Amino acid sequence: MSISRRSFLKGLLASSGAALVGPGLLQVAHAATTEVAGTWKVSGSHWGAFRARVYAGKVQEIKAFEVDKYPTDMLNGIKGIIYSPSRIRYPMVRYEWYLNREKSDTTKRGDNRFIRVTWDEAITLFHSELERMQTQYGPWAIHAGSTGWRSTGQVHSCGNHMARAIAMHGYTVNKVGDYSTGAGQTIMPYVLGTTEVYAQGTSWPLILKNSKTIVLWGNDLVKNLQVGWNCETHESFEYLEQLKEKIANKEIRVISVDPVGTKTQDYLKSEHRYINPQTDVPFMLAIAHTLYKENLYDKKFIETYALGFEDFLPYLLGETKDKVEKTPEWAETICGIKADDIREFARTIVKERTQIMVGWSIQRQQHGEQPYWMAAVLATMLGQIGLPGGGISYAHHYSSVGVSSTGAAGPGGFPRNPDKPQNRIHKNKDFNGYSSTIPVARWVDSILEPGKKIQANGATITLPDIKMMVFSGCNPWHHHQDRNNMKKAFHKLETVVSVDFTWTATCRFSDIVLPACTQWERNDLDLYGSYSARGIIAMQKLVDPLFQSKTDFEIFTLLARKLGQEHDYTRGKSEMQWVEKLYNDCVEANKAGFKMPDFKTFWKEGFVDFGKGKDWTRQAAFREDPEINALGTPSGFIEIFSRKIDRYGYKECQGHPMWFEKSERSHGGPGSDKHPIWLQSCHPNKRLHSQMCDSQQFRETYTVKGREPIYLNPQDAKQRGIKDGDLVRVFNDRGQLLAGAVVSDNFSEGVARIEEGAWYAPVDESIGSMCTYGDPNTLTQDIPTSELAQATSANTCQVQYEKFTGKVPAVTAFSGPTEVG
Amino acid sequence: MSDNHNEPEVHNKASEWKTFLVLTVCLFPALSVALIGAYGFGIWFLQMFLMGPPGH
Amino acid sequence: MIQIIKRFWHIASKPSVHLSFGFLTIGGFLAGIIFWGGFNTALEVTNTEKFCIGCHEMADNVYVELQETVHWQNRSGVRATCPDCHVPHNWSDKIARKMQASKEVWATVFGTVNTREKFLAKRGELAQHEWDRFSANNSMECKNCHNYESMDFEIMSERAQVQMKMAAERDQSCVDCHKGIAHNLPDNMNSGEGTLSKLEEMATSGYKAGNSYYSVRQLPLFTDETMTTEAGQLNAATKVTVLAVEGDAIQVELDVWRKTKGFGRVMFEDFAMNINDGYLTKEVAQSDDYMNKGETKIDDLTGLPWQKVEVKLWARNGSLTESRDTLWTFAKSTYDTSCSVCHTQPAENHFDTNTWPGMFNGMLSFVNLDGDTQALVLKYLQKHSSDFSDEAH
Amino acid sequence: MDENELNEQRASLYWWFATLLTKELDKEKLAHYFSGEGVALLTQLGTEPKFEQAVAQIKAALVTIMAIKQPSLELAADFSQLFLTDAKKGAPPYASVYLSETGQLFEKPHHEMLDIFKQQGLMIDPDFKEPADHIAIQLDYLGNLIMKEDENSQQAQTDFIEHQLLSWLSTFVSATQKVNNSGFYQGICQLLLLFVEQDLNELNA
Repeated sequence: MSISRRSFLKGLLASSGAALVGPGLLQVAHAATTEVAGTWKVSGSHWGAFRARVYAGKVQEIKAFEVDKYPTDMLNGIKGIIYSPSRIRYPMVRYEWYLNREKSDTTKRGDNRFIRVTWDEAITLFHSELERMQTQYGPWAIHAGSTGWRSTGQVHSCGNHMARAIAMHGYTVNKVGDYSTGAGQTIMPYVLGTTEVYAQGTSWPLILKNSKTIVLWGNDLVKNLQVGWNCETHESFEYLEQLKEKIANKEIRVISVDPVGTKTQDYLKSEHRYINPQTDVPFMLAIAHTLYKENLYDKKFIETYALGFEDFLPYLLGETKDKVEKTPEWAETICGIKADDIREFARTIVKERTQIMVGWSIQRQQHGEQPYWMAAVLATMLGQIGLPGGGISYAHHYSSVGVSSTGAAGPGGFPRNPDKPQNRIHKNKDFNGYSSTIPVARWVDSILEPGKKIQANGATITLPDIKMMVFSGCNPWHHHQDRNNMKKAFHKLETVVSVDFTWTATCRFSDIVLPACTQWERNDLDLYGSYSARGIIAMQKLVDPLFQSKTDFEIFTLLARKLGQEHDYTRGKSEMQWVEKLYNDCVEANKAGFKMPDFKTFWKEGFVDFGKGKDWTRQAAFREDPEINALGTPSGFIEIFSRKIDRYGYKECQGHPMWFEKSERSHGGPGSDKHPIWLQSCHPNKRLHSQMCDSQQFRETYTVKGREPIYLNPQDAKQRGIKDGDLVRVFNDRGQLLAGAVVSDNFSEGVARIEEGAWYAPVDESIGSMCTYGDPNTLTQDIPTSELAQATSANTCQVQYEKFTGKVPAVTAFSGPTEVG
Repeated sequence: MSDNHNEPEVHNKASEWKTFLVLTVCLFPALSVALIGAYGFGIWFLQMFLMGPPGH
Repeated sequence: MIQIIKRFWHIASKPSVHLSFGFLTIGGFLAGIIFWGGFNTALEVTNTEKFCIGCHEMADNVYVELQETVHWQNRSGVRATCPDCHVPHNWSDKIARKMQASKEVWATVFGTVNTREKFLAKRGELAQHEWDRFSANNSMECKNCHNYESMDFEIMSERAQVQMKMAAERDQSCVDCHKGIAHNLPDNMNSGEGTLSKLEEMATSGYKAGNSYYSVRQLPLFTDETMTTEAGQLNAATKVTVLAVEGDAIQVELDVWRKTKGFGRVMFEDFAMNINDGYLTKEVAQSDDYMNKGETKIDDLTGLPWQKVEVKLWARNGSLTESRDTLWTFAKSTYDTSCSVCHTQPAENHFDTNTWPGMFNGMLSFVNLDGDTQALVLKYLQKHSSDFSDEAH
Repeated sequence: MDENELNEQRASLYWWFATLLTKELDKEKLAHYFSGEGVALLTQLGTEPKFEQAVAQIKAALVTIMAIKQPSLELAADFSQLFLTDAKKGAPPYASVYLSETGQLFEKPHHEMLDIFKQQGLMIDPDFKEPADHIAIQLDYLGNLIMKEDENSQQAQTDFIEHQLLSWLSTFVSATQKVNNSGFYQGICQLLLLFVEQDLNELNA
């Protein structure tokens, strides 16, 4: 044996080694430093601020930041993000595109092969495509304005970096609005004078002290307050705990108006007022009808603070074109709540101090403007707007809204706009007759139907002919609706560039993919307590950028270098100098009110805490003096009837709130015969949108057979022979997906939930192929709420489901660009 | 002990009086003022270099 | 000499032979009391205004300036003396301050600020020391007499109410806003720090009757040239015509519109455009003494009646500029920087004039702008909104 | 052929595999496998009956690739598809992915390799920004171990192959087999597995 081996090896690589064997990968080490247990560092995330122990160049352990008394278990998913095998490790270019550029076979996009390139080559390609677009077409051909939930940290805010660098090159198409609150933020300025959806709300202590009833309208506080826009410290939960106690002591009633039993309701042990999906407006109209007929509403308040009630009344009383009086009996047939219960509900909320807290889900549906408007009308009729513990809010479930503000200034951000716009390389501002800004959710329409004119918020928009899209820290293949429609659109795009740290579906459908590092591989700083401005936290780099990833700052500095404007981009400052600058600016801004230590001390300590703020009541100033403290509406008053909207002449959003039938609706509504189940795609309980779905170990704590859970009603499931834990095929005419059944009494008949943010994982790139993991946007429809907001209507979605019996395909999400065999 | 008390020079009552007066009227007051002054300077320098202007 | 000290030490270090233990203790104790009394008396003497103005640097500069202010003479007859504001009351800090005065002694001896010119040149630095101290102790010396808890906001002017309530909420340091309340401000500083002074720098002077100007910031309005009764507030970047200049006071005319629902207190730049030009007190708004009423029209978009008025009121001589261009430049850069931290700021002409207030208010919780800047930026956005822009959008 | 020469040969082969699995072959390097030393090496390897099939697969893949316009790019795409992507569909070349419960990178195998390097006073080339449990690093290290003039080296080699390499190599190699492309790297990986197995047998003999 040993002889044959000798003879076999003989002469094998004797002289040829040099040609076939490359240089070694190991070197003699310098004197090694001896770490004992590692060091603790401070950082944070949307899921919570934390301290992390780093040892041997690796994040070993994560524990909640001490200010956070109510940390979420999502902190357990952090390591799974950093060390995910789904990390983008190198700059990659789609092979087909690399060979053929804009003439590449785009139908292969999303299921194609990539090759690794150097950073230099990747940036050169990126730049040359921007250049080609500006010269061959014009600014209208590039859409580089789609941004979403970045990672936390003010210096590296990914959208700012992308916007700044690309604006230094030329003009591009931009967006207005966002996917979460598109309808709400458009309608509310007409009604209450601000966007409302991101506004600070009445402080919780005042609510706890004064409210007798709290109505949670499609609002799951406990679920949604787990995540925050900045490094979250969960201050609201202290008050939810107190609220729970008050409910137990029968001091406060909390009623959830919701088609499903919420996490909040389970936690608070509060009441549930079931309502058929998408029928909030009929219920509200019937409440208004009761208040009017029983003469319970606050006439004085309406007279002093509101306009247009008399223009709305005829509709309520059935004296307009539709000739339908909005009685509780009328509403009962639609919303599924008994007429007497509606009356009782109306009497309850008008009797004592009532705080209405509206969630965002009800405006993420067709005609989503209407329930928001009508809720404001109800609050006006109750007459408690501006009183502590009364009135209406649209954001108490978001970040730290309702936690009183300290008034401290937070750190600013890396500048989004170029310092010297006059040095822009391409000065061409000619959009060729197209609009330069489009409603956020209409970009797919733009690609598919360029030149089409649509109405939006009083303007006419001409959809631009987009040829190239650039995304950074943005995953539209999660947040946009109707995947198969998106695939069609992507067939038309010439070039797609994505900057991200993980292989999202968006990256897999891109041509140039640039690896950013995660937020824990860079130095930064952030606010904690987005609305309370509780303090400033250092985000100390835990480990160096893994593989060939770079910080957003570095990546777009490289692009700026290509433009010959590196210095203008960075202002000659390094990452750490920017952190210091933002901190020092913040010290300056807070000079009057708050003493802050110098930067060195701050960085060492890891945070500055501003303490607690003073309680505050929303709209109290307006109530006190509506003339000086006028609302931002056209009239300065609450507009029950908006002449301005009325003047637009829109069909689906008229002069006052109205009930419109939906294109699809359960419980006897349109399309429910074929697809009887309403699919709710709300914000996830164990993620931030699609962020953290790639954290495998944590994901496995909630998946069913490796799939995203679909929450089903026991009756519905039984009827279809489905048991808890079964694989379910969910489908409609737009698409199909596989999900894992979780049968729960919280879900009523005809109602199912798949949380949005589940990663898209089609069997293959073909149109219509099944999503193997369970992304609900495979099924949702890509239609606007109305001509007013042109916002997403994700929650107007009917489906059917069945037990899955075929050969089970493997989950294709969470992987890089590979062919599905 | 008393054996060792062989001071040739007697300090008489007057010299004790003198010493007493020098101590109480001149030296100690001067020392106190100097000490308080030094304390004051100390605080001031601390304020200049370490603590910043006096807070609450 | 050495002999004397030796001898002294010899006596002092030995037990007393002639003086009793009781005498020494009581004698030392009494001497201590007398010393301490004397020390404090001396300290108090240095803590009097008389002592402070013993040096002509104080007497001829800050002291005479104080005499012009309300801290010298007022209707309630309470006055503040130098040490009330400038000497810390805490013992350690007070002693430290006294020692610090060695600098002042030095200055007197060497004549560092012995002329008015020298003093003025150094005023900025000297003032800054005091401001730092006030900002560190949160204006404790002011609050010894004026404290937020005891303020009756109701009897303040409306403008003051807004500002004071905001300050009270944060227990803000008084001197943040009230610099120059007892002495003149340094020359290079008009009225404060930060944006306010930036705005003030844009103001011109030497207004001529009959010409039109724009306010650089929010300004109080008064009923007459004595400027004792507040009549309302002028908003930033508001056009006024100067009618008369009377020393420190100027009479201005505003050509504005108002809604007639309520008291008609808010003034707008144009019919049916919610571009705020300021507001009037209830009394002034309801009175015919200060305005000529013009035509009344119904705004179709809200159904509210609007009335054209020419308002004639008085303001302090200052804080006006000839053109809005510099104000707009400042507002634009503020908007571009502050409002792009979270997202790309919408183009100015993306919304119309009456939509901007709502959109702008919605963003305000995320930016750090003071009241004057907020008002200015909003007006800038409104004046560059789709109603005024030719560019198709 | 003395022991030294033999070890040189073994080490060179491990380094050869390491080179192939470190990064994509550029045009020039690939040319060696169309005509030249690479061909000779493969032919030689093919004479060993155990390796015959794997070598045949490699050669077949080379023929397929040669017919394509840009063979080195095509092979680079194959490389990416296999190694630069993720556990679900490709075959990431890291022991941690196959051996750790979490399926994450930088897990225990990575730390074990770091410990070994620490003991030996070695470090990874800072330009090669990969975890220590990357297959190429392991092979590179093994080559060094073989060349080390140390009487315990033989035992160390056996231990290393058994504990660090073979613990995951076959799982890794079968993961490569799931991927459908030219098959060049699948053949190389198969060949590597067979070679390591045989080498271990020899060491134990």
